[in-house]
Amino acid sequence: MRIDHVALLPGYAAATTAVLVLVLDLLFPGRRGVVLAGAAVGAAATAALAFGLALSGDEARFAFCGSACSFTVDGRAAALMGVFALVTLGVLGLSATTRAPMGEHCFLLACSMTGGVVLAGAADLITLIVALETLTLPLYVLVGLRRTLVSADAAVTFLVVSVVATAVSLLGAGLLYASTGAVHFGQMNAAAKDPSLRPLAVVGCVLLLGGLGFKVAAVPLHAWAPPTYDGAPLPVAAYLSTASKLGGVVALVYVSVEAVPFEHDVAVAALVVLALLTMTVGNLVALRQRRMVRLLAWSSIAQAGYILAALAVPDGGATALTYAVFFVALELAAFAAVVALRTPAPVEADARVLVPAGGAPAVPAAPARAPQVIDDGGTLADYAGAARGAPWRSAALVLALAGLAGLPPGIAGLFAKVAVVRSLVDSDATWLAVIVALNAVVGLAYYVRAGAGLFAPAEPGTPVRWPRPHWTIAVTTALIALVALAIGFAPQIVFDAAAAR
Amino acid sequence: MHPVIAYVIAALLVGLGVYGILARRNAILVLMAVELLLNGVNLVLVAADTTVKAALPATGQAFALFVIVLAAAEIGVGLAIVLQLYRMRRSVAVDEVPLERVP
Amino acid sequence: MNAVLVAVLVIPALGALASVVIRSDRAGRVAGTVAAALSLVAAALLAVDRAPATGDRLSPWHQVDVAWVPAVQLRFHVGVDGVSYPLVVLTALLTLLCCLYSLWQVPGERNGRQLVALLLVVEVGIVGVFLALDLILFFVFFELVLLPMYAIIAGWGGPERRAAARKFVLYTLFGSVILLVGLLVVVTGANTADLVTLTESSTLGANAQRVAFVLLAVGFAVKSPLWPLHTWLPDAHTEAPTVGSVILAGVLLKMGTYGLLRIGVGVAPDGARWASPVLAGLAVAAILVGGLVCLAQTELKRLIAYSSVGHMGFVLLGIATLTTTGFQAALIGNLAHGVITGLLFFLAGAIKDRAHTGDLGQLGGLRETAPVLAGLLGFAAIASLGLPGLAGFWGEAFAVVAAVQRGWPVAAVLAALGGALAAAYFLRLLRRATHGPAAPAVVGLSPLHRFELAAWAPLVLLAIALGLVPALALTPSAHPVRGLTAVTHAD
Amino acid sequence: MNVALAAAMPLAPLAAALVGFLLRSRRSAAALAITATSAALLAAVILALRFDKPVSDGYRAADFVDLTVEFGVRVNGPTTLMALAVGAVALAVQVYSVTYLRDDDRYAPYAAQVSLFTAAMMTVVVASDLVQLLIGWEVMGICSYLLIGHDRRLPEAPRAAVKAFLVTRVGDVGFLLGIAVLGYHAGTFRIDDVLAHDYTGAQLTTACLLLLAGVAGKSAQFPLHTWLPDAMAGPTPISALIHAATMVAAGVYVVTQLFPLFAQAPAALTVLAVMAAITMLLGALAAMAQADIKRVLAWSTVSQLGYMTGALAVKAPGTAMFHLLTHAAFKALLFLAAGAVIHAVGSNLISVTGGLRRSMPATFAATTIGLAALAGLPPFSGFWSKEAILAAAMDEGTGPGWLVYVAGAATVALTGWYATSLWLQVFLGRPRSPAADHAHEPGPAMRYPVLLLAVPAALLGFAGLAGGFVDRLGPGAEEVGHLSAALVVPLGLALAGAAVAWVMWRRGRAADVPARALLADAFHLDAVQAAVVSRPVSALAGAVRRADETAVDGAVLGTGAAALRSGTVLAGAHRAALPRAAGAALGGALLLGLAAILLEWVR
Repeated sequence: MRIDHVALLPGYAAATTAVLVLVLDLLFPGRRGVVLAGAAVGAAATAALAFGLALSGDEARFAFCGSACSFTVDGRAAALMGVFALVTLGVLGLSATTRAPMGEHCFLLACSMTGGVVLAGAADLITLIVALETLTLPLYVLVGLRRTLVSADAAVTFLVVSVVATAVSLLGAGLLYASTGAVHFGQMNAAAKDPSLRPLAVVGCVLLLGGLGFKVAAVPLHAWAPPTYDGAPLPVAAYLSTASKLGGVVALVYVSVEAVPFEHDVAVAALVVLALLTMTVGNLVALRQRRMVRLLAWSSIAQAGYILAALAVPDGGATALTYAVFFVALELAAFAAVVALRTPAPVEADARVLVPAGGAPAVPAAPARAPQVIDDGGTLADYAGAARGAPWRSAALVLALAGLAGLPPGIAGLFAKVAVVRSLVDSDATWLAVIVALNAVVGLAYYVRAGAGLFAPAEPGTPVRWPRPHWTIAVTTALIALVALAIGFAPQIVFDAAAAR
Repeated sequence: MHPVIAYVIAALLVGLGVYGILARRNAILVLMAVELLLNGVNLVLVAADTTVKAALPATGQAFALFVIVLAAAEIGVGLAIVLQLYRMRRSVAVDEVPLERVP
Repeated sequence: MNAVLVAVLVIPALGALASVVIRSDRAGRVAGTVAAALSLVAAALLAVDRAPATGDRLSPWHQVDVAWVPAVQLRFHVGVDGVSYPLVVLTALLTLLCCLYSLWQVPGERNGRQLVALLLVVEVGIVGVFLALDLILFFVFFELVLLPMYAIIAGWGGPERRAAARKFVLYTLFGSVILLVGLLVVVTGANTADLVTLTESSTLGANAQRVAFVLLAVGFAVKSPLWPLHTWLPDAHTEAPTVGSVILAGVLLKMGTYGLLRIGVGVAPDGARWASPVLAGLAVAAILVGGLVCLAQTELKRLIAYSSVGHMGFVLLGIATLTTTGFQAALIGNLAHGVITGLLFFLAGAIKDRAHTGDLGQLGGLRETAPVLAGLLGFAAIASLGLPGLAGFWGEAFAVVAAVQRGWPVAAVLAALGGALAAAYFLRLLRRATHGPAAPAVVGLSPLHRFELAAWAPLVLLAIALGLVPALALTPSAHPVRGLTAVTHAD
Repeated sequence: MNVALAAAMPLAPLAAALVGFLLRSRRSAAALAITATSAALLAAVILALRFDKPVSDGYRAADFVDLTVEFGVRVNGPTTLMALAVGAVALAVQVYSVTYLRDDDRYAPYAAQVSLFTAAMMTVVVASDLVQLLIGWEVMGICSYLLIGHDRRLPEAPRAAVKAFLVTRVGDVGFLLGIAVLGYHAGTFRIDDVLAHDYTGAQLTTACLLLLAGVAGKSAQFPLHTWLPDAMAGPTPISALIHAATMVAAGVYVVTQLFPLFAQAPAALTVLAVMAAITMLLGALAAMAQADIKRVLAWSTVSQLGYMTGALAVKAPGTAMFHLLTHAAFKALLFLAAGAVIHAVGSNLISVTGGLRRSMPATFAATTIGLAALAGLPPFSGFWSKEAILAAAMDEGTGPGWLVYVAGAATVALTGWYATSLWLQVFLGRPRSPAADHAHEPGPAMRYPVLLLAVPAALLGFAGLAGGFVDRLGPGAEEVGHLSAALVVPLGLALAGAAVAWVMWRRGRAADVPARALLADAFHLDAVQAAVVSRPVSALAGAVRRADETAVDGAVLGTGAAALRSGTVLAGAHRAALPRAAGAALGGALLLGLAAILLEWVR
């Protein structure tokens, strides 16, 4: 049993973060700031280690090796670990004003991050599934941490659909093992020689992919996403739609590209069906959404469709991961902006200028937004006047929405779309490329609606200047937006990382 | 004992699980149905060790152990959340949980 | 010189940034206008010390070529040649004029510096499209225009602006995603995105060329717009603010025709030859439909918008003939339409702002109450109906000549009749709007402001200059055009 | 030097026009316009005196790679004469207008437009390239549009203006296509090269017929003549300048310049002959029944243009040129004199005039000369040119020749009738209205141009006796100045017509012509035109607009609506309870598995 502990460093760091948070919460009861800071430091350290590993040299590192290794850290895996850690860091930054108990919140996030970090290095089915569960399990609790009916409903929805999906994918994994006798990616496609067992293997593969489709909210395993996102606290929703989804994509890529390429024709059929359903249904339903978070949820479903489409073509794995990373950055930016726009200031009695019926700014008056209603996404109408009241936060949101729609100034999104369409055209799936393209048009319809909502005139009675967000939230939002903008101008980094083996 | 028996039983368990998930309205029972399904999976894994020429010996059993742990964790968290739901709703019927609130 | 090439793109971008960052509205507008002026100077400078022609098909005067995203074969490769130069200058000029106009007036007194900033961003996009020598880069700039233009319409437009802007952005995005697929068919097929390489030696198979050209043509046809993909245009024009309409009609539409000529014909010549009859048929249909609809049109800006459909039909007919005459006619037609229709929309805006209606039934007798405005409108209309001696003539007459040359007599006759239709509806417009007794709507109009005259004078002069000295536009493009037809007739 | 002079003729008025559009004060506008026009005339005179041999020069103005367009000048005999006529009439009109538009606040743009028109006409005269010629050709059209629409007091003016431009523009469609055919086959638009290039018969016939469409439009030949009478809504000097002397003659002039092409296209000449015959008769008949002085003159112009095209049809372009010049002189004279009359009695109607001979002697004398020339009575100019045309037609002898001759002869009689009738009704007898009673001569600026024009109107015919002049007219001028016995026929007819008119006038029934209504409305050809062209087109336009808005745009909007509707349906499917989500997940995954098995078995 060979173990390269350097390869495991990020994993150790993540786990340590969880423990550290637990300890800090014990030592400094009620000191939200300390706990948060500890968690952030841990996540940052994890990210640093991961990227250090990614840059440290281009030969892969292995751990838990018998005849084959269960844990492989190549450039791509290390980079993905870093991304998981960074996303967690960002979500932590957005959690400053969450109403959930801070200790539990941070601890669970750290656990989930650990799952993500390990997932990135997984090289056999067991590790993969265990890591994925470690990523998901804490989220049930995170969704339900607030004592409200909405979040309880959300948690139960998430839980039930999730356990069902897990069961399905475990069944698939079991069948795969029963037909191939191997769980290590390398060995599985070597082992699959017995033609009589092939149907079994195919079914196993398809069931496994279907089960994993739940994580990326692929239709028809998607229905949990909108209510869960909408019921969860905003930072958790952000985490769900980014880290959790990225985890699903990673798992899908590993399984469909690394583990069972020998099933590719069938896997392709399954994935193409999933992709078409997912992007079309996601976009069409998103057209009718009135609540910001639900709109983002449905749009993220549609985006998953594009990723699945990329997965459906040979060597589309790198493209899928690239798209996923761009998507994660933009989606996180969008949620950050929503958090920054929706979270109330720690109520300072600042002179709120109200918009009277006339429309022009007028005398100070009482705060119009009651804090208790405020920490969900709200309806699109609630954002009217944001462009005047909070120009920078609105700019960030517009940037993110434009990117998700695949248009400048969110060039990252543009390149993501180009990459997907390109790999489709490249493998003569031009018809699929055209469908993806047309879906992008439908997508723009609601992104534009959401964006234009910010510029609508504020209805009388709302503050002209919006309350300032907590400083950590402001800083985090700015940083995330900058990153989302920056990778648009240097996308090659992402392309290289996704292709690095 | 012939492995086919094990596979048949596994199939039955899975079928039971699927039925339970689709038919049950009580959250607890749904979770239990999932447990049945998972046990079916475990049976498959263990039986596979005897039928298939494994690359590593007894991988299936190891896998089964992990699955058991996962199941336990899921049930633990799951029950907690169902309890939370009960606190809020005074009921654990899943079909009272809406996917979208119509204002 | 290459620094200037980059400056043409960077200056407006900085200007946009400045006019957003600066707090005072007035100062912001001024900063933006200054940037626009500087970029015009830079654009004009591009004509000096040209590099000697290297290739015989596409040989830029100046070029900058830097790797950007190898993964999608995207290089930051920009360059200017005789085909793109006039359009670049026209873009810079119209943007400057629109900024000047916005110094004086912003619709509904909404925030003016943001409008100026958006205009400058649009300029960056359009100029980028004209300069791009890399297909993916071309697409990036092509998309860059979309949202700012949406914002201009939706933010500063008329009563129905939201719906119109929505229609504009969705319809044109539909066009550009199809375009994207087409571009990628080319890129993956030829395994390069470099326009120079592709034009000089196209390695695309005949079949790939056909697929690519169809996709590209659809994409560009939406932007141009080519009948029957034109219906976003009237709404957008009617609702857009004056400066928006000017930019939209003046240069934004040209991205479509330019792209079709530079990329569609350039990289898929066989496909172009294969599809040209259909293209010509649609172009003639556009000319006739545009003319007839205008003849039955009762709203000033809608009428001008539909006239654009007809004029772009002439341009596309010229391209479809695949003859040097046709290409030259298309290029000068592009410029002429930009100048004249820009002027027409300025005037229409001035009239609507004053009379508060664009309904031809309520206007009338304008020359009694506002002789100068009426005179300018008459001039613009006469120029637009293709009167020989003014800019519009060359493009339209020689599109007809090119059709005769290509051996399409029917198309030539129908197009020429379309020219007669243009005369019919423009004279109808003048008769309704300017002749007869003064209607109540046009009584007591405020006099013309010097900023207005300053914004219009260059266009008037250009319309006359291009008409009397067409060599201004035709001489630079003669060499590349000869190359392009060499491509289409190579076999 | 000659090239420079020729270039100056269009450029001077052009400059004046461009500047003039910016001027406000009428004094400076008038000064500018008159100076520029005089300069053009002066250049024309010097050129006519210096002219020795044809010259042609130009520069490449537009490069369409395999086709090029040049701007330049091309001077030959007819050019010099035409330039003289245009310059003289234009100057006369400019001077005359200063007084005629004394109380018009939009005189400045008017003067500029007349200058622009002069420049355009001069361009047509000296153009060395077909496209350049087309430019002048159409700019004249737009000027005519602007000037006809000038008078804001006349409700019908705008309509007449639009009609004038559109009808000619329709003709120009053919003209443009003809030029395109010629230029495409010759590879250039230079007139000299085009004339040198040898085309196939089919090409020539096509091109010439297409060109004829343009000629018919400009020169008001049947069936495109309908705009000319309405064009009388313009101020009288404009009618004199554009609709009598110059623009309408441009078509004839262009054919004389391109005649070598037409000579090889007999089919085109036959068509031209038919057009000419119909036009001259139609014009004369319509002229007989008009109650409005200017409309009489307008219809007589149509008929006289028929003579010119007739001369072209019988291969006598020189003769056509001769009649063009004489007609320019006496028709300009007649219009300006008519303007004086209208100015005096304040109305266009013949019925309110009468007995003006005493009150307006100078105008009376001038008009007498003009009408005599129109009627073709010796020794006045019209007599010689018309005589030459009929002789040429007779010599031609073929079918077209005889057609032209017969129609021409008949028209001579009719012309004699209406010219005499007009003369008698306006100037003789006793005043038929108080206005006519107190009529008086106009001011000098209006009187002198009339008297000056009377000189060529009277004497230009004798120029036909001078060999040098005849050579200037270009080929096909053999008949000019040679009188033969055959002249008694037309002369007799003219006198007969005059006699009939005199008799009817003495009986006080000068006005009632047989079938008056039909003739006055020129056989209802306007109504026909409206029914055949205008109304169908506007109906089609309405239909197309509706189709475009409902069908084409409807499809677009429909797509959007459909997307929204399906979105609503799908969203409704998600408005359910948790079990549906779980069921969908499980069911979906298991279905995929099932499908996979089936796929496997299929293979």
